[in-house]
Amino acid sequence: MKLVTAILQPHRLDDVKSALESAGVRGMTVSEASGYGRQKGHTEVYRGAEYTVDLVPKVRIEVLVSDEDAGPVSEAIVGAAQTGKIGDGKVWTVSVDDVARVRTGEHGDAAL
Amino acid sequence: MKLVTAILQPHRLDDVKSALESAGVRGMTVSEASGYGRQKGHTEVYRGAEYTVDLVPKVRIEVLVSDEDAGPVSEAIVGAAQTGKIGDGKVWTVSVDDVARVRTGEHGDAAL
Amino acid sequence: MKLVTAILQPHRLDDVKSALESAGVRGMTVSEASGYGRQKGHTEVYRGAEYTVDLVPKVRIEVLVSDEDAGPVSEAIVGAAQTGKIGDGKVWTVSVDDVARVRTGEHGDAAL
Amino acid sequence: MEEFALDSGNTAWMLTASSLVLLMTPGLAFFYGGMVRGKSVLNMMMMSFVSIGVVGVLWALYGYSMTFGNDIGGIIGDPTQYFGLVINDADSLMFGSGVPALVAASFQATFAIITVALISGAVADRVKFGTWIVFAILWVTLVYIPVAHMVWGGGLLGTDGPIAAALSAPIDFAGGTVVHINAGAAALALVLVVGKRKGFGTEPMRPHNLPFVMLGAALLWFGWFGFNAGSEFAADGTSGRAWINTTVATCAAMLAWLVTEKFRDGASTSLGAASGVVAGLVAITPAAASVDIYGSLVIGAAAGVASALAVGLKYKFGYDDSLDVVGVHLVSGLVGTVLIGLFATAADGANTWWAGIGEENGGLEGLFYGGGAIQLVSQIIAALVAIVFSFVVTYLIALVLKVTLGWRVTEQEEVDGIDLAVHGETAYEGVGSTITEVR
Amino acid sequence: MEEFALDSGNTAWMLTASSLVLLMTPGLAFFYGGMVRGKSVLNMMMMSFVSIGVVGVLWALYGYSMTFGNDIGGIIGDPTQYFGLVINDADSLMFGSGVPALVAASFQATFAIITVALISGAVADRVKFGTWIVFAILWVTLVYIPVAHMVWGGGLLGTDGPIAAALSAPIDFAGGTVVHINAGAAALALVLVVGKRKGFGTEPMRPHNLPFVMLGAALLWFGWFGFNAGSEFAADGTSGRAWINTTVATCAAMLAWLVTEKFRDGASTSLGAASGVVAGLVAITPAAASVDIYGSLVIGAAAGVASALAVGLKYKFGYDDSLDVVGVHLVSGLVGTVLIGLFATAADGANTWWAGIGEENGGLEGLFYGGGAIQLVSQIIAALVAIVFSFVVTYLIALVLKVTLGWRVTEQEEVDGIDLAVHGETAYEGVGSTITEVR
Amino acid sequence: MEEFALDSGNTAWMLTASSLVLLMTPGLAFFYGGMVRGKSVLNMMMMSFVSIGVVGVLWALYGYSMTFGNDIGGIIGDPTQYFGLVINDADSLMFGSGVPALVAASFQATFAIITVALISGAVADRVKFGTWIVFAILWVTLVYIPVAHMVWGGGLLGTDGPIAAALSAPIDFAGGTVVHINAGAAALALVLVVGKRKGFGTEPMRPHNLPFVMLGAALLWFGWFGFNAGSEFAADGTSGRAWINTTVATCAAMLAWLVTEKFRDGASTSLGAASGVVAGLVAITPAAASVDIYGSLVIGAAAGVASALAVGLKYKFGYDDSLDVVGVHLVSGLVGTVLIGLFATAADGANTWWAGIGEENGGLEGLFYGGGAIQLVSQIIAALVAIVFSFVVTYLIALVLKVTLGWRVTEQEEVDGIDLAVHGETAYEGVGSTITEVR
Ligand SMILES: Nc1ncnc2c1ncn2[C@@H]1O[C@H](COP(=O)(O)OP(=O)(O)O)[C@@H](O)[C@H]1O
Ligand SMILES: Nc1ncnc2c1ncn2[C@@H]1O[C@H](COP(=O)(O)OP(=O)(O)O)[C@@H](O)[C@H]1O
Ligand SMILES: Nc1ncnc2c1ncn2[C@@H]1O[C@H](COP(=O)(O)OP(=O)(O)O)[C@@H](O)[C@H]1O
Repeated sequence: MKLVTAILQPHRLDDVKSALESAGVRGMTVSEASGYGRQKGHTEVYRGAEYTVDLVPKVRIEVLVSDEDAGPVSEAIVGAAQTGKIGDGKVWTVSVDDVARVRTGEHGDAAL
Repeated sequence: MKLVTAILQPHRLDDVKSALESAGVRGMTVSEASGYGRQKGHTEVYRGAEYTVDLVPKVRIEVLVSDEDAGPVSEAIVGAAQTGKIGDGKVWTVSVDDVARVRTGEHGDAAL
Repeated sequence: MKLVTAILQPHRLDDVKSALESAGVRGMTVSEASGYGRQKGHTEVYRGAEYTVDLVPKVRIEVLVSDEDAGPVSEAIVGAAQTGKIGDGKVWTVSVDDVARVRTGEHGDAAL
Repeated sequence: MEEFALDSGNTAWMLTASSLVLLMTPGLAFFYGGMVRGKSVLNMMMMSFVSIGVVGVLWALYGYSMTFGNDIGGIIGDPTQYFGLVINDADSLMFGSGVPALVAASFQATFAIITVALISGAVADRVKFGTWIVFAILWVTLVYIPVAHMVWGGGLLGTDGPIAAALSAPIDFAGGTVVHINAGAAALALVLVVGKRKGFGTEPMRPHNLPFVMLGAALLWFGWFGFNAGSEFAADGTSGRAWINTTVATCAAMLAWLVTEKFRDGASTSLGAASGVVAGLVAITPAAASVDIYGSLVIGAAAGVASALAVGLKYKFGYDDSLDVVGVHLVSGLVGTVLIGLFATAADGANTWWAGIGEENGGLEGLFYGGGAIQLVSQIIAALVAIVFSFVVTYLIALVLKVTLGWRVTEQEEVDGIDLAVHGETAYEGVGSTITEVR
Repeated sequence: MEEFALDSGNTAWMLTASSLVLLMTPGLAFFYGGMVRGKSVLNMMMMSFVSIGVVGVLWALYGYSMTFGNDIGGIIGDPTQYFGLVINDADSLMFGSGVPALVAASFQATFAIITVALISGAVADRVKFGTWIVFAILWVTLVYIPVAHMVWGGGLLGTDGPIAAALSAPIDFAGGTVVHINAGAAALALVLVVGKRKGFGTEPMRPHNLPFVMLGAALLWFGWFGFNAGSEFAADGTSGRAWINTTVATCAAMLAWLVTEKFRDGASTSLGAASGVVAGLVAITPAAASVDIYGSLVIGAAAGVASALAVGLKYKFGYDDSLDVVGVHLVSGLVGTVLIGLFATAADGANTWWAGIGEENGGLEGLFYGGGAIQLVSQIIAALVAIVFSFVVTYLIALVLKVTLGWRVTEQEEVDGIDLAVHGETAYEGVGSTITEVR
Repeated sequence: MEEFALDSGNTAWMLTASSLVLLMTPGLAFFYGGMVRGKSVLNMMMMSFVSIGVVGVLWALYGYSMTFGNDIGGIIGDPTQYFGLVINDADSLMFGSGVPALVAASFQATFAIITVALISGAVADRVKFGTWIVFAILWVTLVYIPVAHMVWGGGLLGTDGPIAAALSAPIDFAGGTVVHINAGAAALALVLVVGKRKGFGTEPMRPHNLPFVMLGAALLWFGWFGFNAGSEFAADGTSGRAWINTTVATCAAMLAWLVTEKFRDGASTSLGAASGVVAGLVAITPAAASVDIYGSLVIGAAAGVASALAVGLKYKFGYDDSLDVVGVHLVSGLVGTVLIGLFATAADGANTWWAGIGEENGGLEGLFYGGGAIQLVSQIIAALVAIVFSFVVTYLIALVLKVTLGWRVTEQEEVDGIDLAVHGETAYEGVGSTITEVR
């Protein structure tokens, strides 16, 4: 099994979710993140003190998939999240030794 | 070494923590997450506009363990987190190349 | 490719960022986390009810790097984050099967 | 010109009332600010704050004079007469109750301020700050002041105007027409010109902080006692009546909104309670001194139901009145203004000191209280005139600003959050700021 | 029946005081709302808001009349006499100070409102909203109104009652018995019927927003000036005394709570400061016009220590009085009510206008001021009667509601958060909402 | 000694004004609390709250007496004369307007309280709570009371003092010198002794909650009506003038700050609006009853620009006046105090009741109003005396506390957050609390 992790622009979340549903993904986990990269941050000034905020808000998506789904799922994410502007984010895949569903204790692909 | 990651119901955190302590785990990292899966979300209405919130609050736990502890630790988590209701979450295990303890610069199992 | 993940003291973030820049890292992802380990938490009392908060605030950094950069990058993080006090955190490395840059669809080292 | 006899009690009340009404605009800033997304709360609040700044100054310079100075054509007052608030007490309308003219002028300042601020809710999240400031200047001058003069300053819609002559004086005790119908009609015109937020109707735009909305509603209610009971310009039985009506109608409206929601959506919400409070306050505003407890209850309940149903209309008709200035202020303002025609009564000391000005009788009993339909007709005519005037002039102002300064920030700025784009700030501390330079 | 002479100054103060006291209930909503978890803040606030809605309407209909109408059996007043607030000034108790009866009735409305809202803190996070509304209706009618009538409306515990005849008139200037002891005893009865929150004593239930708690405490204090100094129904030396006592006792209570915490827990907390403020305000309420600065200081300090110690008792005895209505309002209400018996003094203009009604002497000097123990005994008896009455009737109401409507939401709803379950809302914007349908 | 005739209207206003000013200190707690980081908001607020507690008690015991009792050496009043606020109306200064002496004393209490609290902004995030409490006690006694006595209580800087005799009486209507210059100079002395926060100028220390800052500014403004218009001790034309000036100058200052920011930083911020509001309020405080609308506009605008520029100085000079007590209160306090010398006028009823005490003439017309430069010189001298006195005495107090109790928490505690270290609390609910023990 694989874990596909993606760091994306927050406003693409809905489209990515739809794309994953179409791709047959039944579950995922979402969390907040901040990104640092080519995309520039911004400047804030508070009473004359200038702050450079170089972290930009991102969203992280994690999807556990079977080995054969890993490719299609990450393509689906890239397809749905792409705006072509700097800061669109990354998608990466890691091999997973084992997955368990807490509710049932099932293991392996059955747990996805 | 292995990294055991779990996505769980937030109100199970305390029990899981106790179970891990009993299992001899000395450290872990916790963060907030939102889950999407079989568990249904809910509907909110603000001045006649209906919102479907299909992400539900979850908690993520990450535990670095030695290879031999990976199985028992993930079993301990499943055992302590299980309520039997949909939405109980997932536990998965990934192989880790190396771990370092920042304080000392130690590597490997000694760093856990 | 590798994913270097670090759990650190929040107030070391700036120094680590600078160190990574010096090490040639062009991007990373940051998120909030809470840690549990040797570092003690604290006690809060609200109207006579005593709460033990044993999770301490941490920051998580994730950096995707090429295989050969993994070692130097994790050393750079350890070097910049170290205060020598309990609670400095962990850095670990995981092998990544594939990385894609969402903006361009590039894969592999080119996507970093 | 008689000797001015100061009444310290009435003056004490008017100083208090003025302070209370001034607090309403920051209250509004929270009511509105809590309702927008976290990335635009500061801009929302700033539209209220800067309205205080701009209108406060203009009012002191020419606003009061142009509203309450000698009538020019039934539309405005003489702007030079009291320019810079140089008014002698002996030379002022406000005498009846022994309140210094300067205090009355101060009280009125706060009305002009909040009326401008009310409109801002319609264009949340998307307009240039500079354009808003210019709009505030133009709107208070070309719309608020004329309407206030027409109703309260001796103009066309007042006790000396043609409606009063032909039928009966329209009753607007504390600003149902001047403030709420006016702001609501202007809001409608404005959103038609400014256009929708990016993502309106498709992206989630839920309130980011409902306790702030409730704080805003609470401060508005608190301040509204000054607004309504202060509009008597005295501390007497009539202001007492205005006070209790301001409470009873508001309670009824809150409950009515909650019940409407329960039936329609299955749950009574806190946003509904806060909204119901405001709807009730709006509706009772013109009527506060002219109805008894039963009239209050009906007006409040009707406003609660009407506005609860009206706030959904924007999705149907596709105009993005973001925070429902139309649905709450125009609709409930009309409910109150029209229902006076049914429920007005002078019984029980309810006749207003204000209405008694210029003529001994500033209105008739309502249809349900034996006065026939005349007052009802007066009320409707006055409301319609105000709506048309406000809508048309506002539309023109908005159009001119659209082609000159432009109204909208860029789409990207809307996505990133207008707080950052326009004010260079974010409302709440997050992770990851790094100080780099200090001047 | 003498001619009514309006006093604009006293009326100005009472309009202000009424507005201040009305603000207290939203203030309470923040005080309580900040103390609960983030998933139940809206419900907590809504229990206060809906109390305003329900009680505001009922008070105007029959509440005032049933409290201040002609006495029936020492327990209630005639509900028909002033039904719908049809009161002539010439036919009212409130004359002494030239304040219109309608204004006095308005002022009293705000007391009934907040007393109901106070109780809600005891049952945070877990009760059905509909049941709470029905409870509010029943409780204000069957408990608040009788107790208020007994103390202030000419009933058993007042200046014309048997205690006054046998000993001396119990002193309750602004509602130590009527409001705080009453609400506290009712809260105790209610939690015994409603039961504990899931996880009480084992799961963390810390305040989710302490600045909100402090905001609430600040608004309560501010409003309490209306509550206490307004209870004089005039702007004079006695209301000045009530004002300064309301400050001094509250300062002393805040400091006393902080010191108690420092000794017991090692740190003085902001929650302690806010709680101490409220405890001090509660304790000085009955005594505000009857004690000097030294009496104030002792009453405040005693209340601060007593309530700081009392709030822990719920864990010992296992009743889940979630936000310490018993520990703060019952305990500090008793402290203030009883200590009047030691510190009451008429020196320095401290005698109250209120207490002077109906008899020339509304109370005696306290034990430490040369008046002997009589007043102390009167105070204790009145407090006990109120406690028993309130506890018993509330217990019965609560039981009836338990077997009919039911009190509790489901356990799952408690876990998910009552805001979502009952109001279909969450207080703060988070990630991940998706709009799907718009009506 | 003449008979005291109560004026209920003036008393009503002063009860209201006192309540308004008391609310300012919690308002300040939010203004300051929103500006610090989330990990120190509670401590910031607690410094204000505990100032209320401590100063409230001391004022009632000896503070009022030591300020307004019989003059001792031009520096203080007799502390025993009104100890415990035992004052007869017939024996008090405050008579002119028929307000009970106790009410005037109450009003004054609120001034002493907020002046102490103002200073706390300078030492945000880093001082021991116990040391702050001791400082509050010493400072109010050794600095505030003498300065207030000198200016208002018949001392050196008042209408009977040497400046008044030699030139003209310095004008300080509502506390430009007593409150703002005094607090600002003290803040400067204090930060020099206490030292910088760890990370000052290198680590991000942005406001954690800007809506709280705006809430604070709003409550301050609202309360300031009591502060300024209440300083007339009557509800009359002069308090009306103070009211409108308090609005107009504040509006001008807000706009001026926003414009300054727009030019300098490219964006007008909400923090700037809130700061401008406070700067304007500070500047108009001494002048509120002595200038016309034009004077108000200039004073406000000047203060807005001056303070907007001044807040950056701390980075240049390297003193950590964390929340700009110097930049806002000292600078704008000076602007207002000095500009009186240019703009003071008695025209239009602007002469103050207060200034008329003790001599028939409490000041002269300003330079621009035909009175020559005398008043300007008086103003400057009085301000300088106050600055020197306040700075020197505060410096000594701070030094003594440094070597005895110590001022600073540990560096680690600063990093972890002072809320946790000092109060054992965190402001907002987070993840991961586990209840373990319950007492
Ligand atoms: N090497 C990296 N490791 C982890 N995350 C990265 C890395 N580089 C970029 N990211 C994440 O991807 C986001 C987008 O990267 P950025 O360089 O701004 O644009 P792009 O990917 O379009 O070139 C960043 O905000 C960060 O969250
Ligand atoms: N394929 C997946 N990849 C990542 N996380 C998942 C996946 N499926 C489920 N989850 C996580 O597990 C949680 C529980 O899943 P859900 O399908 O609701 O119930 P269950 O696991 O009991 O069948 C989800 O909320 C989500 O956080
Ligand atoms: N086994 C583990 N798995 C995952 N994270 C861990 C583990 N042990 C420690 N951590 C993380 O590292 C942080 C520091 O660990 P701690 O034991 O407190 O100090 P140190 O690493 O200096 O010995 C913890 O707060 C936690 O976030």
